[in-house]
Amino acid sequence: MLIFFTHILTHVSGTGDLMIRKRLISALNNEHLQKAVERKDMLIAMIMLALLILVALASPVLSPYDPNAIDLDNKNGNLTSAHLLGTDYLGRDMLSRILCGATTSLSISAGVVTLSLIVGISLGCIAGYYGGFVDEVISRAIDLFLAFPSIIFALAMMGALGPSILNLMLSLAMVHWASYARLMRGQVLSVKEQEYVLSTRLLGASDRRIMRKHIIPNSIAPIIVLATIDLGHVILSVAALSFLGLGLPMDIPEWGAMLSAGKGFMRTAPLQTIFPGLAITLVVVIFSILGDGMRDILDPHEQGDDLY
Amino acid sequence: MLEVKDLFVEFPTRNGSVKAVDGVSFSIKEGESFGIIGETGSGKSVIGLAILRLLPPTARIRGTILFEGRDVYTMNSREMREMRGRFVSLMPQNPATSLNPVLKNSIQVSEVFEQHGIKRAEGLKKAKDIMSKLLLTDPGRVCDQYPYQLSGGMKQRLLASISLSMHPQLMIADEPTKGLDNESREKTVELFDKIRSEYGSSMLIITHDLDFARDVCDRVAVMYSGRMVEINKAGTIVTSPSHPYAKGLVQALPRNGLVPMDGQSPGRINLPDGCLFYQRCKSRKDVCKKQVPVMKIFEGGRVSCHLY
Amino acid sequence: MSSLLKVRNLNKEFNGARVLHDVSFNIEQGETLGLFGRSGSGKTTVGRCVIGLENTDGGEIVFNGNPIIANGKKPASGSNGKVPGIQMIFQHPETSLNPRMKGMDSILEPLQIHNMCTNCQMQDKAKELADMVGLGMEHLCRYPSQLSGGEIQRIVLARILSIGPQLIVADEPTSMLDVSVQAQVLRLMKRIQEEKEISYLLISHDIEVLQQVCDRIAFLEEGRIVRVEET
Amino acid sequence: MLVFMLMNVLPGSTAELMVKHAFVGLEQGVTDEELATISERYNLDDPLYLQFFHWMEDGLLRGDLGTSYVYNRPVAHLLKLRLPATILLAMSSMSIAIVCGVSLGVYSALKENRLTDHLLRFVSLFGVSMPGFWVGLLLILLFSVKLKMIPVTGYGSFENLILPSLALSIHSMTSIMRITRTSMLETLGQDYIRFATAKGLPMRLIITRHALKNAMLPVITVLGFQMGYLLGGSVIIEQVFSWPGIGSLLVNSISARDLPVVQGCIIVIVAMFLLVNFLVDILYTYLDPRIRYG
Repeated sequence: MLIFFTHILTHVSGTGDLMIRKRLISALNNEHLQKAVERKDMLIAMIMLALLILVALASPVLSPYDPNAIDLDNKNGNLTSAHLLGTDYLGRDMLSRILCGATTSLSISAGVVTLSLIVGISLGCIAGYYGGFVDEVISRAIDLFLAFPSIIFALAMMGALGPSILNLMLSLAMVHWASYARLMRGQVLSVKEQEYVLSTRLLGASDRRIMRKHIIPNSIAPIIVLATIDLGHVILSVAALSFLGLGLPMDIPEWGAMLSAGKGFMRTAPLQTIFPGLAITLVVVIFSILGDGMRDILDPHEQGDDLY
Repeated sequence: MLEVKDLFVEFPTRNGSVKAVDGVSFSIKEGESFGIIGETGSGKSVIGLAILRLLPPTARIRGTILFEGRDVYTMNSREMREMRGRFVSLMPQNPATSLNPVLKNSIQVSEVFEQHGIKRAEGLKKAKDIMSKLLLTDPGRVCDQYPYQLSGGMKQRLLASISLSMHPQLMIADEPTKGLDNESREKTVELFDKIRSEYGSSMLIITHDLDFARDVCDRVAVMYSGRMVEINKAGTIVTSPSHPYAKGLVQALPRNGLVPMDGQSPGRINLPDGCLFYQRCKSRKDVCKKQVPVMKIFEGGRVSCHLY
Repeated sequence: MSSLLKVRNLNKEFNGARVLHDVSFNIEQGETLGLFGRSGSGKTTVGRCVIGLENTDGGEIVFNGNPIIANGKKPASGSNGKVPGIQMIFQHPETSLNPRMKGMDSILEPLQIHNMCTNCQMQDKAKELADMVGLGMEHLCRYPSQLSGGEIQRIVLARILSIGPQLIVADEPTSMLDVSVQAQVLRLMKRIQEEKEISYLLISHDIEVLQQVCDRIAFLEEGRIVRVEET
Repeated sequence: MLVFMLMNVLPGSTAELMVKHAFVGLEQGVTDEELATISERYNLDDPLYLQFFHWMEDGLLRGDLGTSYVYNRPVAHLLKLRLPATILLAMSSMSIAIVCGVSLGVYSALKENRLTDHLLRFVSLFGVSMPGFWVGLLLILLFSVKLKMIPVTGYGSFENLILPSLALSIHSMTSIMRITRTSMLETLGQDYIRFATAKGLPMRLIITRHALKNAMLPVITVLGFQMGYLLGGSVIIEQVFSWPGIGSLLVNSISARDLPVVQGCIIVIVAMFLLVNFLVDILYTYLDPRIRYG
C-alpha cells in the first residue's frame, strides 16, 4: 500500500507542483496583498508570522545554549539570569529548546501541508474534472482515509514505522491529503459547470489549459484557507504525538515532548509545562487569524465594490 | 394613505457612500395602485424596504414616511411589528428564496395570523380560502408540502396569499415579474387584478417591466439613479412620456424599434450635480448641467426637467 | 449557395422523455434565425446540440458543408466535436466570464489558445475588439464583478469575435438585462452582423424582440418546430 | 480490513520487529529458536492473507480478536473492560461541546460586532489553538495542585470526570461555536428572514423558528468531523489523566508493540467514529426535508 502510494505521489506531484507554484505567485502579487495589509488583525498576524519564521530559521544561532546540553547540577531550575526560562529535568536550557522547537514544528507542519496540498489538489482536480471511473477510485480512497480520526491513524502509523521526522510527516500527510482532495473535488465539480468554462472549451482550449487557467484559480480559495488553518492543526498533532512519546526521537527538541517531560515535575517546577504549551498556542493562533483573514480576502465577491 | 417626503438613503461602503435614493417624494391614495418603474440599480426596491424599515442597520436614512399620518421612523418596535403584516405587507422579489426551505408551508402561512392574535386553526382556514381565491389549486395539499416542492408560479401565489392574509391596507410588491416568460407574466397580471378586485387594498408595485405597470397600475413613477423623474397616469407614461429618459425607455422597447440610448447611468458614489440624465439626454441644455430640475406640474402629471 | 447550417430531424432524449422530435431548420449565410418557445419547450437544448455541448440521439447537422453530426454521432473530425466556427453566448452575464480574470485577459484568451498573434499585437488587437463592441479601455482592466450586465455581454461578444466565427448561437442573451441595455446590445449585434457577415441563431421567449431583430422565426412547441415565419 | 493490511505490510516483517521489541525489556538478544516458537505460537509465519483470514474468522465472527502479547488475555475482554470509560468521557465532552458551543455561537451572532461578540471570538481563537493535553495539564495544575479541590487521576466518581471531559471538550466547543456563529450570521441575512420580519413576527420567534433550524445544518455536517477529533483527543487526554479508556490502552499497546490489541482498539474507535457519522447523517435528513424526499 505504501509503495503504491508513494508511486502516485511522485508521478502526480510533478504536474500538481508546477500548477501550485504558478497559481500562488499570481494570486498573491496582485491586490490581494494590499487588501491583506489593510486589515489590522491580518497585519499583526503577518508580522508575527514573519518573526516566527525568522526565529525558526535562526534558532541555532539565537538560542543561548545547545538545546541538548545536559547540565545535571541545576535541574528543574527556575528563572535565572543564566537560563531565562529555567531548565528542564535534565538541566537543559528551556529557552533554547523552545526556540529550536519552533524550527521542528514549523518545518514539519509546512512539509506535511505542502505534501498533502500537492497530492490533494492534483487528485481532487483530476477526480472532479474527469469524473467517471477515475473519480470513483479517488473518492473511495478519500473516504477510506477520512474514515480515521486523523490522530488515530497517525498514531498507528508512527507506532509501526518508528519515530523519525520523515515517518511523522508521511503519516500525518496520509491523513490530511484526503480532506484537501475532497474539498477540491467539490469545488471543481461546481466550477466545471459554470458557463465561462463551457465557453472556453468551445473556443477550443485544451483540458489542461482550462484546468490551469479557469478551474484551479476559482476553486483554490477555500483550499488555501483550509491549508493555513491546517498548518496550526498539524503542529497540534505533532505535539500530541510526541507527547505520547511516539513522535520524534529524543534528541530533537519538540514542544510536545517537553510538555510530557515536564508533566512529572508539575508540582515542583510548573513552568516547564507552561512555556512550551504557550508557544504551541501562540503559533496556532497566528495561523488561525491568518486563515480567517484569508477567507475574507480571497472571497470572490469581495473583489471590488460591485456596481450598486 | 402613504406619504413619502424627501427620502434619502445612503449605504456607506469601503470607498465612499452609495446614494441609493436621492430625495424622493410621492404619495399613494386609498385603494390606488401606484407603480415605480426603474432599471436595475435605480433604487426602487430600496424605497419599498425603507417603508417597512427592513433596510440593513448600516443604511443611513433621512426624510419622513407617513403611513396613515404616523411617521414610520418614530414608531417603537411594538408599533412597528403591529403595522407590518397587518396594515402594510410585502410581497418579496424572488419567491424561491423568500420561503423557509425547512418549514412546512402551513406554518409559514398561519404564523401571520398567530402573530396578530388569531389562533392557528382559524388562521389556517382563512389562509386556505385566500389561496383558493387566488386560483391556487388544492390549498390543503399545498399546506402540507414544503416550499421546494412547489413550482415558481405556485410559490408566488403562496407568497401573495401570505401577504394578503390580514387584508392589509397597503401591499408592496417587489418585482413580481422578474425573470418570468410572457405566459406566466400574463398569469401574474391576472393575479394582481384578482387581488385588487377581491381586496381593494392599495398597492405599491416596484417593477422594471413597463407593460406590466401599464396593465396593473393607476399611476406610475419613473426612477433614474435614485431620483424620480416623472410621475403620471400609467397610460400616458407608457405611450407618451414627457421626460427624455422616460421617452428613451419607451423607444427602447422591442415593439417600438429597439432604439437605444447611448451611455450608462452615472456612478452612485459621487453623483454629478445638475440633472443626472445630462450626459445621455439628447435635448439637454446648459442649465441642466448646473441646476437640479425641480418637480413641476405638467399635463396632469409631474416631471422634473428643465425643458418644461 | 448552400446554407451555412443544415439541421435535419434532430432528436434528443433526456432520461427517458423525448425532448426534441425531428427538429429541422437551416440558417443562411449572414441571416438571423429566431427560435421562439416558451420555457421548457426545448429551445435551449437545440442550441446546446448545435454547439456540441450535448450529444444527440439521431439526426444530422451539417455546418458549412462538412457534417459535424451524422445520425446522432460526432464523426472523428473536429477538436473533440467543437467546431471553432460556431460560438455561444449564454443567458446569465454573471457566470459568463471568469471572475478571477480581468476583461482584457478574457478577450485575449482565444487568441492565446490558437496563438494567432504575437504579444505585441495583443494590445492593439484588444483595443480594436473593444472599440468594435463599444467598450473603453477602462472596462478592460476591471473584474467581471465590477461590470454591469450589458458590459459583460459586450466582453463576451468581443471574446467570441476575436477568432472570427461564422455562426453565433445566442441563448436569451438579453433577457436578464434592462430594457435600455437590451436595446444597446441587440443593436450592437446587428451592426457586427453587417460588418462581419455573421449569422445568429437567437433563442428567446420574448416574441417582440425576435420580430424586431430576426429575419425568420422558427416556432418550437414541446420539442417540435410547428412553423417558420418571415418577419 | 485496511487496519490489518496497513499494520502488516509496513516495512520490516512485523512479527520479527514485534517480537524483538516485546522482549527487549526482559533480556538482551532474542535467539532464533525463541523467535521461531513465538511466531509459531502466534502463527505469524504463514503468509499474510492466511493470517488475515485467521484473524477475521475468529476475530470478528466470534469476537475473539486474538490474545494480547503483553497481557496474555483475549483482546476482546480487554476492550470490553475499557470501553465504558471511553464512551463516558466521549459522551460527556461531546455534550459539553455541543451545548456550550451552539449556545455561545448563537449568542455571539446575535450580539454581532458588540463587545461580547469580540470577547467571545477572542477567547474562542485561543480555545481552538490550545492543544488538548496542555489544557489538561493546566487544569490539573490549577485545580488539583494549587487548589487541591479535585482529585487528579482515578476513575469512578463524578469528580474525576470533570477535568478530563472539560479539557477534551474545549477544542471542539470553540470550533463548534465559531461555525455556529458564521452560519447563524449567514442565515440571518437570508430573504426568508426578512420576509418573516415583514410579516411582523417578533425577533425572538424568528430566531427560534426560522433561523435556528437553518443555521444548524452546516453545524451538523461538521459535527461528525468534530467527533472524530474528540475521539482522537480522548486518546491523549486519557494519558494525561490516566483515564482507563481504550485510548490509553491503545497508546500503551503501541509502545509495547502489542499488535492484536492495537488493531482491536483502532477498530473500536473507528467503529465509534463511523457510528457517530451515521447518526449525524440521519439527524441531517431529519432536519432538511429536501434530502429526505430526495
